[in-house]
Amino acid sequence: MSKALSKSFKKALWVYHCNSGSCNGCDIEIIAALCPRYDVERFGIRLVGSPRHADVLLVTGPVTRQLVDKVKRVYDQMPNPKAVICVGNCGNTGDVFYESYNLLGPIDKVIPVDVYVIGCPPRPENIINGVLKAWLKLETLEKNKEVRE
Amino acid sequence: MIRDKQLKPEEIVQSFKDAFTTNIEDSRIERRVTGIKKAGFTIIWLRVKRESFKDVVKHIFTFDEYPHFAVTSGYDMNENIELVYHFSIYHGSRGREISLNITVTLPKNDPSIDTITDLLPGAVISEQEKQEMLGVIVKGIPKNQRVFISDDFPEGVYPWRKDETGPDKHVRNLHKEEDKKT
Amino acid sequence: MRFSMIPVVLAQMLKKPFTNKFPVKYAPSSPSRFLEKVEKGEIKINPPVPVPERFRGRITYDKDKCIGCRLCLQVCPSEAIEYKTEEKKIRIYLARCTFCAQCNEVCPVSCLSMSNEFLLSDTDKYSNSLIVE
Amino acid sequence: MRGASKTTYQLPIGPIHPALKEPVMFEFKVDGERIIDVDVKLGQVHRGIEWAGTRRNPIQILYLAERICGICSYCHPMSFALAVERAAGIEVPERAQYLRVIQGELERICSHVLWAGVAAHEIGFDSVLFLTWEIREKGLDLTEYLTGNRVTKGITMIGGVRRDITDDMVPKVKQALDYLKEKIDKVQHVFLNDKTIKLRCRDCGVLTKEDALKLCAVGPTARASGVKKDVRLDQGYFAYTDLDFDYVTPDIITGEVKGDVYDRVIVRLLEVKQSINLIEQCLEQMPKGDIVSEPKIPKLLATLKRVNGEGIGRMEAPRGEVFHYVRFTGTGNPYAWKVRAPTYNNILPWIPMLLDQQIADIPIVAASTDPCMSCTNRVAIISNNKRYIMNSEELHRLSIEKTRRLSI
Repeated sequence: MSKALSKSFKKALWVYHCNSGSCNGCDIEIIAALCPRYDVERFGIRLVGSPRHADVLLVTGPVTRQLVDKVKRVYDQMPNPKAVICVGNCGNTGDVFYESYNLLGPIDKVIPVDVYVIGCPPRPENIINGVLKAWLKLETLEKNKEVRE
Repeated sequence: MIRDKQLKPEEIVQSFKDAFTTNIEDSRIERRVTGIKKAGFTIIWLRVKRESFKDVVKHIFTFDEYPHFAVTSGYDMNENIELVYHFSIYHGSRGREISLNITVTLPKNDPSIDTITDLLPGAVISEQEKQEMLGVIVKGIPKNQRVFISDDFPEGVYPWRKDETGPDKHVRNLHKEEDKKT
Repeated sequence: MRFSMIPVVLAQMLKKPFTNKFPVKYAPSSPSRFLEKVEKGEIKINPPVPVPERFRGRITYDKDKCIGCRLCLQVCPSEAIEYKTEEKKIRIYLARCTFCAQCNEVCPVSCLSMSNEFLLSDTDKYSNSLIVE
Repeated sequence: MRGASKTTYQLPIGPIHPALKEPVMFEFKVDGERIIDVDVKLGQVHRGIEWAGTRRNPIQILYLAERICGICSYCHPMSFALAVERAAGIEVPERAQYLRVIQGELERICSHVLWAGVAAHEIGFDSVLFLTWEIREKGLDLTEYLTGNRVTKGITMIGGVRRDITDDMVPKVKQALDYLKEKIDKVQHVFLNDKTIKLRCRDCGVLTKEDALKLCAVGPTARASGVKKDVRLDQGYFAYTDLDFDYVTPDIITGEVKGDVYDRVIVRLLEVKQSINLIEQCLEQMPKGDIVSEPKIPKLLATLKRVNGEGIGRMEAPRGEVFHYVRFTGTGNPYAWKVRAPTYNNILPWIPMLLDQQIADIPIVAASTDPCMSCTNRVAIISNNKRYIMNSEELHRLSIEKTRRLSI
């Protein structure tokens, strides 16, 4: 059964986008990745409206105080196996907003992050590159699971 | 429409001075030129005592039926708080708009000022922000809630203050925290 | 007109698709095997959208030209540059960099410059590939 | 109203929809489908930028100001630079003023085309979203060609501009502009002649001229209600005083001003054409000369250290008037820095717009003011402890269903 699951899983990677206080430069690059020129839909990547259907969580922005529990709740609602891609430097390390009274740390302080997409904002191809790396990680997860069984 | 006769900056400052004599502490006219044709525009700065602040704002309505209110800037000058109300009048025709900035100083032990939302309903967000950022008390504000800071941010901490009620206890340096780890 | 979008959609069908098929047209069945084939050169990766010549990508640092004047530290908006006091050189964390190239302009010996590389994503944000020394 | 039995409902919305960017929270009182009262809660994206600005020198603040809003990432650093130049008395060379106009208008084109896609997406026209964003990609290529990055342009410098447009770059710029001009006519045709868009947008979310003036609305939202407010014309900065253009109000096409969502669509699409025309005028009239008043940055920082004074910077961003106030006390870092994004003033006009509208109209009316602090990811209607979860996906689905119902 795990073999069937992993095969179907690879073809359709459903993505959910969560903005935790970003300046929305990265958010429009994520939407640009969905639009005709980069068109991630040809990889079966589709943006879904609720974390319950999503396999990958695209998070942007240094987490503000009001959105900390929202980001945690979104992460908990996602079914396993799941991957988190943090898009944009202010999510990775709190880039320009490194000093503030209302920000609670880069995203990996709130939820475990698998792939960091570096850039401010990263180009859509860089986001595709990040998704490719997430695939590799999910694939190795599957292999280790099979070896353990 | 009273806007038909548009006064020159000097006349505007003069009409303020006639109406409020001593309460206008100082006034300054700043002229700017742009482009090749060196077309100019003016910015008027007024410093006003707190008692006559509301009447000064009412006086602006004699120049322009609907003055444009941009925002209130505020900063903490150690023993008192200074608020700068930014208006602009005569919008609508090319190159005739004049910016009008009114500075008011409030002593820190009694940082209160009366609201201007009855004259300009659009000022309510700006006044709410001064309440939560500087601890100014706006008398008669229609909506006395926080607008930008989250509700679980502790009371009595005013981010723009430079004294002990400042935010320094809550500040986190995201880079330095990570340097300790690596 | 009832639906003004229909003629546009029909015209769109006849034109060449606007999509730039970046790494490959469709998803590979197994990414790891796909990458091995790419290294061996059996599969050619479609290039990304061409980048203009003065693009601000990954920063490059010419170590021996650097005189350790710390001007770039003063100007960096996100404290991405760290000064190594013992050897008077700098270390740049790409995960903290805003790619604004302000340090390139302020450097008196111009030992910093921006390359065209922008495909920077990794599972560890402080890995060696993301720190320019 | 059927008396006290009226109940209102609490609908906190969880997930964030791709088209909705930064979270802003509404509270509505609803009688069935009709909205009776609106309250707005902002601040989900408060990053304490103004406080952080007082701890950095002006050169660093330029790049902090650029990340206040990702879409209009040119107007914030530029109006900050204007405020600093006026406080410090720095003169900007004429060629730099023309280059600044070109960058400002290019950003207005990209922002309005982005908005057209998001607005079409809100009422369910995804094919129009893909059409407009395909055009926007050409605008971003031009931005990347001129500044080096697609979104955060990083072209602002106190006293001028960081990159020049040399003569061999002009043909490429002209070719991109012609492509944009021809495509924007197609989008305008799609938007203005489509019966369903007219059904959805006409007489929906009306803002009267009286309300727009009293609530100090700015930008296309105000101009669509007939208020002639445009900082480029009222108080010419950069080189706008040399160019000939006029206020854009909906009566240019339809001959009357209604102040509804449809008029805002007209105003924004006309402004894109106006911007293309402005860039062409600039390319012809641009004088020769240097592009920044003080190329050496350490020298610039030294002069800024001696400044003691205050300055205001006003600019016409795609969404309206951006306002920056800076106060220096001779310590290098600004002592006080106030930023006012245009959406600050366009939030309150939502209240008169949304009254007596249906819930299904919330996305399109909120999106019609092109909020930079942007669309509703939180719609909460106060309830007597009856929680009914309605995520933004359902809100969007309601909006699409209404379009289908109307168009049959």
